[in-house]
Amino acid sequence: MPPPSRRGEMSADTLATAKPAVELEGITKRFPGVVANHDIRITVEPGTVHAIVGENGAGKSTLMKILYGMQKPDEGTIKVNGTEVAFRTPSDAIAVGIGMVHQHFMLADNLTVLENIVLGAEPKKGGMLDTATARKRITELAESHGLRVDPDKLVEDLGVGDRQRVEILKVLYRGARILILDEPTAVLVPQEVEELFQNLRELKAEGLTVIFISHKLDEVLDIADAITVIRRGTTVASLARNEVTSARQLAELMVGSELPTPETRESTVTDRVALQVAHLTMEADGYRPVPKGTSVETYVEKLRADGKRLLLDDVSFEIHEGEILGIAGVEGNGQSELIEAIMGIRAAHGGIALGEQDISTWSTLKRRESGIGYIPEDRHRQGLLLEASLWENRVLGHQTRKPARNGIWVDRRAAKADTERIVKDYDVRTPGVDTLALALSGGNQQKLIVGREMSGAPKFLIAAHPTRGVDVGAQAAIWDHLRNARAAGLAVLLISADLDELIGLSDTIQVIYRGRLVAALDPSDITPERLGGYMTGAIAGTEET
Amino acid sequence: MTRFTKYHLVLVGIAVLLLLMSLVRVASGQNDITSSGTFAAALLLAVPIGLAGLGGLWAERAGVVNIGLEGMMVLGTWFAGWAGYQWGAVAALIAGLLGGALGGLIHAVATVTFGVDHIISGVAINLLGPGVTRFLSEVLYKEGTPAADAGAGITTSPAITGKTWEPSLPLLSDGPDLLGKLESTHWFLLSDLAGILGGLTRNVNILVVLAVLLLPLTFFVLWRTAFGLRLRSVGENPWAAESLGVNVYLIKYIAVVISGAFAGLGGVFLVFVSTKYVEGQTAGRGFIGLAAMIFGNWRPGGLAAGASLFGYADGLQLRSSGAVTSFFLFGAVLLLAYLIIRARRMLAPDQPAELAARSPKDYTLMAAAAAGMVVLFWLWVTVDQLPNEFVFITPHVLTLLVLLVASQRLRMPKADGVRYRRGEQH
Amino acid sequence: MPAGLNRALLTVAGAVIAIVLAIAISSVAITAAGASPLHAFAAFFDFGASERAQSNAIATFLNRAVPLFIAGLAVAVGFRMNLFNIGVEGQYRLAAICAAYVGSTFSAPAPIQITVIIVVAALVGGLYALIPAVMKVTRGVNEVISTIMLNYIAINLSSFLVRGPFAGQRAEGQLTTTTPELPDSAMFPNLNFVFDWFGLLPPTRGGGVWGFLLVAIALGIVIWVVLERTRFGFNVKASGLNGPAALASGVDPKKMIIAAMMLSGGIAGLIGLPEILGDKGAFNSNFTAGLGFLGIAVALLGRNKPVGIAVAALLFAFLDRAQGALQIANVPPSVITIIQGVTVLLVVVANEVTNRLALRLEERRAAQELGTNKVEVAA
Amino acid sequence: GGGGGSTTASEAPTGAASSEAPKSALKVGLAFDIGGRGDKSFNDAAYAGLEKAKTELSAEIKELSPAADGSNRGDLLRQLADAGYNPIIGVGFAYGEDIKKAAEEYPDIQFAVVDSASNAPNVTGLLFAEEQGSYLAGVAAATKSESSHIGFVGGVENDLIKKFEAGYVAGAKSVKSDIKIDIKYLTPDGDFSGFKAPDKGKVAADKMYQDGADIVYHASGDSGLGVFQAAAAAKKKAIGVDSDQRQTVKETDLQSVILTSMLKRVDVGVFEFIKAFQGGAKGGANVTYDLKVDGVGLATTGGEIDDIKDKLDAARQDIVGGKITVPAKP
Ligand SMILES: Nc1ncnc2c1ncn2[C@@H]1O[C@H](COP(=O)(O)OP(=O)(O)OP(=O)(O)O)[C@@H](O)[C@H]1O
Ligand SMILES: Nc1ncnc2c1ncn2[C@@H]1O[C@H](COP(=O)(O)OP(=O)(O)OP(=O)(O)O)[C@@H](O)[C@H]1O
Ligand SMILES: [Mg+2]
Ligand SMILES: [Mg+2]
Repeated sequence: MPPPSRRGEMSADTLATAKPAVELEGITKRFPGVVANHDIRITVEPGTVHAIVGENGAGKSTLMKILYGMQKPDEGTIKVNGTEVAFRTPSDAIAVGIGMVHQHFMLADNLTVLENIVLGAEPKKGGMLDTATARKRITELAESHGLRVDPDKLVEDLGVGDRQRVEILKVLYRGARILILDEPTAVLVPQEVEELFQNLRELKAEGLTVIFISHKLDEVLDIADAITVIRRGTTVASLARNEVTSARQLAELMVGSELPTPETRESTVTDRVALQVAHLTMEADGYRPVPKGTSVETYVEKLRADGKRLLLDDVSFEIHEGEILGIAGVEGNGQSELIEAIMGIRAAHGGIALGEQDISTWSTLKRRESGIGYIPEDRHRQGLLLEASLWENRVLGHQTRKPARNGIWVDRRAAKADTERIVKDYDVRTPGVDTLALALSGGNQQKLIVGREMSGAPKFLIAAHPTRGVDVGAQAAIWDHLRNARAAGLAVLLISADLDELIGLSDTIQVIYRGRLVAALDPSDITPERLGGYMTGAIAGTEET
Repeated sequence: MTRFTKYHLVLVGIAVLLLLMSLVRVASGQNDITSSGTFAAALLLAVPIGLAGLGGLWAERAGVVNIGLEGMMVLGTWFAGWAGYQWGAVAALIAGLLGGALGGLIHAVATVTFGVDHIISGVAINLLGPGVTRFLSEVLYKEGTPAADAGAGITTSPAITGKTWEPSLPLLSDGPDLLGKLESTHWFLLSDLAGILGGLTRNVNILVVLAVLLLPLTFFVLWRTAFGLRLRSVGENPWAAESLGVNVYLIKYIAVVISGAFAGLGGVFLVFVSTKYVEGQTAGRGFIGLAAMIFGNWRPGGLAAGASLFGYADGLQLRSSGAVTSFFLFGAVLLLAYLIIRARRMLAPDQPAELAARSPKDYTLMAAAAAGMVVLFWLWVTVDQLPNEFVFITPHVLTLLVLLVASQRLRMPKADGVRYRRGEQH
Repeated sequence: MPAGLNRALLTVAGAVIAIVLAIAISSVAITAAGASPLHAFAAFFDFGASERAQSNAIATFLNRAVPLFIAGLAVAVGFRMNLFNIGVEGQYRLAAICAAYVGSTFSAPAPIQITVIIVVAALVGGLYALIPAVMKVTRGVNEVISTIMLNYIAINLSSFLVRGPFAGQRAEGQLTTTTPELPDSAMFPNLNFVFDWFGLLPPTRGGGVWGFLLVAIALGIVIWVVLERTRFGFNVKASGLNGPAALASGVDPKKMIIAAMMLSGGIAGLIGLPEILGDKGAFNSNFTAGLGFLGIAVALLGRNKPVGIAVAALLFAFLDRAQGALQIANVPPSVITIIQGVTVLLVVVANEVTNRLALRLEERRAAQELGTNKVEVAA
Repeated sequence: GGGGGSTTASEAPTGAASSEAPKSALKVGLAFDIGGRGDKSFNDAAYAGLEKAKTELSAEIKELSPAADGSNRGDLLRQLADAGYNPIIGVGFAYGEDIKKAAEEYPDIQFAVVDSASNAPNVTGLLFAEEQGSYLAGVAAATKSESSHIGFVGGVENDLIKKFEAGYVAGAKSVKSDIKIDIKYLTPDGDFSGFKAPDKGKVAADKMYQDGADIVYHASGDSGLGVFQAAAAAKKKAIGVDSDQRQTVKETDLQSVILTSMLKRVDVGVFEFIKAFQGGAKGGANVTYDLKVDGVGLATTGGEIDDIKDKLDAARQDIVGGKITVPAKP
């Protein structure tokens, strides 16, 4: 059993004399070919929120994994509450009161919330799992920290916000006094972020220490008491909150150069419709074809009347040539379904027209061939063959088109040549086109995908989170490519959780909420906060564009 | 709430099944459909499959696919025979368990430590199991060895010594044998019930009792204890488990070794039935056990149902080729029931919208069901003896048919078959 | 492509270490059996004292490798896209009996006769493999289970066919059940003339070295080309490496499952033909069973690549050939199965280790080569 | 005889191995069927004959077992031939085709095949009249049966085992024409697991005993164990096969249920063939081991059929005398 949390014991007056909660001294960690961390020094004062910022691959997650006992440092010492520690496994870290919420959810979908929380620290009674005690304790914790969850729900039925709460409860349940949060806000909307920060402030007030990692610098400035900047694996600056004047200053420390921002330029929207989506509807419990002689509308009416859950509910919009349509929404409100329906990966009712052509019955292949490009939301899942070479990844999705295709053959030479072009034009940092995709960093992988999807002059591009987890340099490059293509007449459906990106790039923004388009907004006069209001359903109605 | 209704659904399902079986028995006059003998045989044939399936369940709940069950079972049979003839039944049990566990250990080393593809490692073990045991027989049982004098040959061990206990239910299936009496009256439903109960309770080998008890025990351990939670979490998301300090490797090792031990136990059971090791006596049961487990949706109860179905069909075909033709009638009745349900739903007056929403696919489906029903009925009326080859495949065909109907509801552990390495996230 | 060469070298090194280890482990077993490992390994290389015996041994060796190779290919096509066709066993048996029967019903010039038989075999195998494919695509039935079940069904079905509808006349006093004798035009010409080239005595065995070897080699090349060079092969690879990505790239997984399964089954259909067309001249109850399962091991050993499968098939055949030689040397012949099993296990372990090593090297190389770049960017 | 290894059409002289061997030595090679030596049944019986030849005829012997899939039967024959063995014996009908080819390739070597007919000038077919022995088993069963209901369990449904069935049924019907005979095979032809499935044998026999049969005859290899167990459980009788199972089965409780066993003297066949070969006999013909030469028969261990000896002898006489022809097919 973990020690029960001693809430409120460490009050503000003990703070001054307390030893640092965490001291990292000269941490170095090498991976084959990469020095992820080099001589890192960080001191975290107890009862504070300490932010760590740095561009992608700077080594933040690695450092935190070291602190959490998941990886062993090659050099350096770790002190927790003044005593030196050497962790072999996370259990050692948990034992001294460290808890970590990982960058990616660490939850078992098919287990209940309760099971996920108690896992590894199970209360037992007579050899059995003591669920009653566990449930009681979880409810207590949840109430005292404002983290509402139903302990008996399956995790797979939860939304992202709930999952994040479960993750934090997991840590609190173990009585952690030092919390590591690795990019906890990446998937949250502003309201949820605010809620999370409220929780964090509460925890801080109870004397807990929080180490917080984020790419979103304004959030960092909002919550942090101290900030450490990491660049290329080393600490370049350690500042108190009041030493930082602006996000821009932090960003420059991070990248060592000017910070780009997505800014809309003059509109290039034409009056030629590139893509039209009409009454797109998707059932939750599996697709059934509409019976002959029934119109889609009446069928959908019936589905609604029957109380069937709809993942997409009568979604209609148009995108013109030269237009970027941004879709804002909290994850899990139908964005994935929408793009997969447009790509023909999942069946849906309703019409999809590319230019003049009705493509709703076409296969994914035919849709791609007729000029739809697709930057998937999860590049490792849908975008890449990690264990194949770059040029083979170039062929992916273009198997039936020049230059990759030559009759029934794959044209290896042409594919390689064209991959060279992408590597050059999109600044993909790679030793060569025969390198395996997994050897590239995330940002470079993404640039390759963008380059691939832009080849063959697509008429319409789906760009789902095109810069997620990509560092600022690569981000700016990708934005530039999107803008240039837009200027050349490309229609883009942009889905992004980064509201600045969405507002900055889009010509129009539609908000998706529970599978419906609930608002059409003008990006030129909307703030992320208002947008968040629409996304969470807090504000209803449509603004004029 | 959902548990509750599911539980009731199962009960109702069993009741309907019993009723149908009884109906078919009366209509066809094939008493073996529900005779105690058939059920005793079904139990005998289902137990090794069930044990292999349990082995599969333990491994796959921890995320390791175990297609090597067959090879582990073979190891179990050999070691049981080898120890059994020298030191008796208990030694046979222990040695068989250990033999299977050894196979599991090899699988664990390959898949967990070295990250070899699970199917591949399993195939290699299936190759190794028979090879090693044959080799051992060639060395230890060859002419002139003490074992050979005790009756061993290269393909068989000497008979195991000592008797196993075969208890019956007092009164009901023993002594006055009330169930047996009831069964022999051939009353509708009552005799069927008596036959089934009698078959399952008369002269039951103690190992059968043990094997059957292992089902609830498995459920208890996996779903009610902390260890079980860790084991399942490892099969669902080992990275999450790792991050909470669960020793994923250790758990996988334990699970796969236990898996092998269960498969070995299945082998022991076969040895107990034949009183000695006989080369090739596993006859693919490891694979069938795996099928039963998938059939059972990676749950002990479902697995028991899968193994029972297979054991029942096999027992029935072994006892009575004629009774197998009753499956035609059975199928016809099922299709009829399906048709009635569909038709009623269609003709329900308060559902005009549903009427409009009927697709041609529905009609084709119903037409096919009707045609199938007619064909099956016709087959039942005209065929009174199938060629033996068609009788032999009854269990396999039934398994396929059930899978065709039920496969889409199956849900395997999420990280099943995934190669997990400490510190490397997906 | 030095990276590729590196990987190949690593792979070979891994395989060699694995085989050496396998030999060491089996040596222990042989010693435990009271025999001398040296004698045992000498027996593997003892192709007989007389020239005739040696020719025979070579023929046995090659003739064993041919069906193993085809079986390995059949399995590998499925494995390449994570389709576990365990049903090769049933597919080839059913295909063999149908082809043998159809071939016996007519008589045509040899090329036509043989082509028809091959086509029938491939068709039957492919169609039988279509069953699990359709079950998987339409109802989501796990192909491992369905193919295992279909194996049993195929065994019974072929037994029914050979005793019933496809039964042929059998010589007086012979108890093997068999299909009708194939006409001479169906017998595949043997390759014994090759022995003349080397000044060796031709083997006596049945038809000598089966001419089907040439078909197998051609098949291997075709499969290599299909898998490595065509769009279909690319789609297979993509589906195997990352199913969702393949789907998003326009590969229809259902079509791929059906195509790969039918291709796998079609190749499986040919497994029995070398024996039937080269030696037996009919399908009978002595037909060699179990090649489908061995094919799995061969494919795994060969890393699902035609060249590797060829090497693996030759290795297995080499070991299998020594059945008699080992017994003559008083070594338990089951040593062969042990060596085979241990080799498969160790080679896959070695594959895993070397593969990881190679990827690590690749990453390091990429990082090193980028190292210079990074400085520029920072500047 | 002797001096094997000479070749077929080609002009080459004898192989090195055989020319080294002393001319007079009798080198006998034997290739087993799947299962190989130590199967306590058919193959072991053949080996017993071979061993007898070793002691009594001072033959040098070599016996080989095929691979588990039986793919190398022909190869074993050739290896023996190449190593200078002559004569060479294939055990089991599966050798029929292979021995024919080998015999054509090695015309100077004498071959014999158990359970299959001669199909070349230098091949001797060692045939056994299993149907005759089984006829007697049928007579014994029908006579001893009190319920007029008996059974037969066959391991694999192939033509060899069907000979047993045919003789058994004919024998039983000759005693009681209306006798009820349950017949069950465990696996189809080509699936040899039916010889290795005691549990299936038990289930099949259980059913027969439950339905009222009181004697079950099995021709199912190791699966017969299950039949004996079922008999013991039902306190009824069973008839063994091939060897005298009352002696070879070691469990005492099972021994007592074995009424008798249908003997198939493969050992005699093998030994007699080697002896004849030594005497200069040539092949090309079949030798049938039937009741007349005691190649088949019933075991009397336990004395359970002593009381019906007269009846059995009469039946035997009728068959030997040709008064009864036992069908070889059901
Ligand atoms: N297990 C590993 N093996 C090899 N290299 C690794 C491993 N984990 C991380 N790296 C490397 O270490 C560097 C630091 O990675 P890390 O994940 O710590 O970055 P990060 O700052 O968290 O980035 P992000 O903002 O994208 O999360 C990366 O360049 C990556 O290539
Ligand atoms: N476990 C690992 N083993 C080997 N290399 C790794 C590992 N984790 C990360 N890397 C390497 O690190 C680099 C980038 O790591 P990182 O995790 O930041 O990728 P990413 O795509 O940005 O991730 P995310 O999408 O989670 O932000 C890649 O080159 C990848 O190969
Ligand atoms: Mg990170
Ligand atoms: Mg990252």
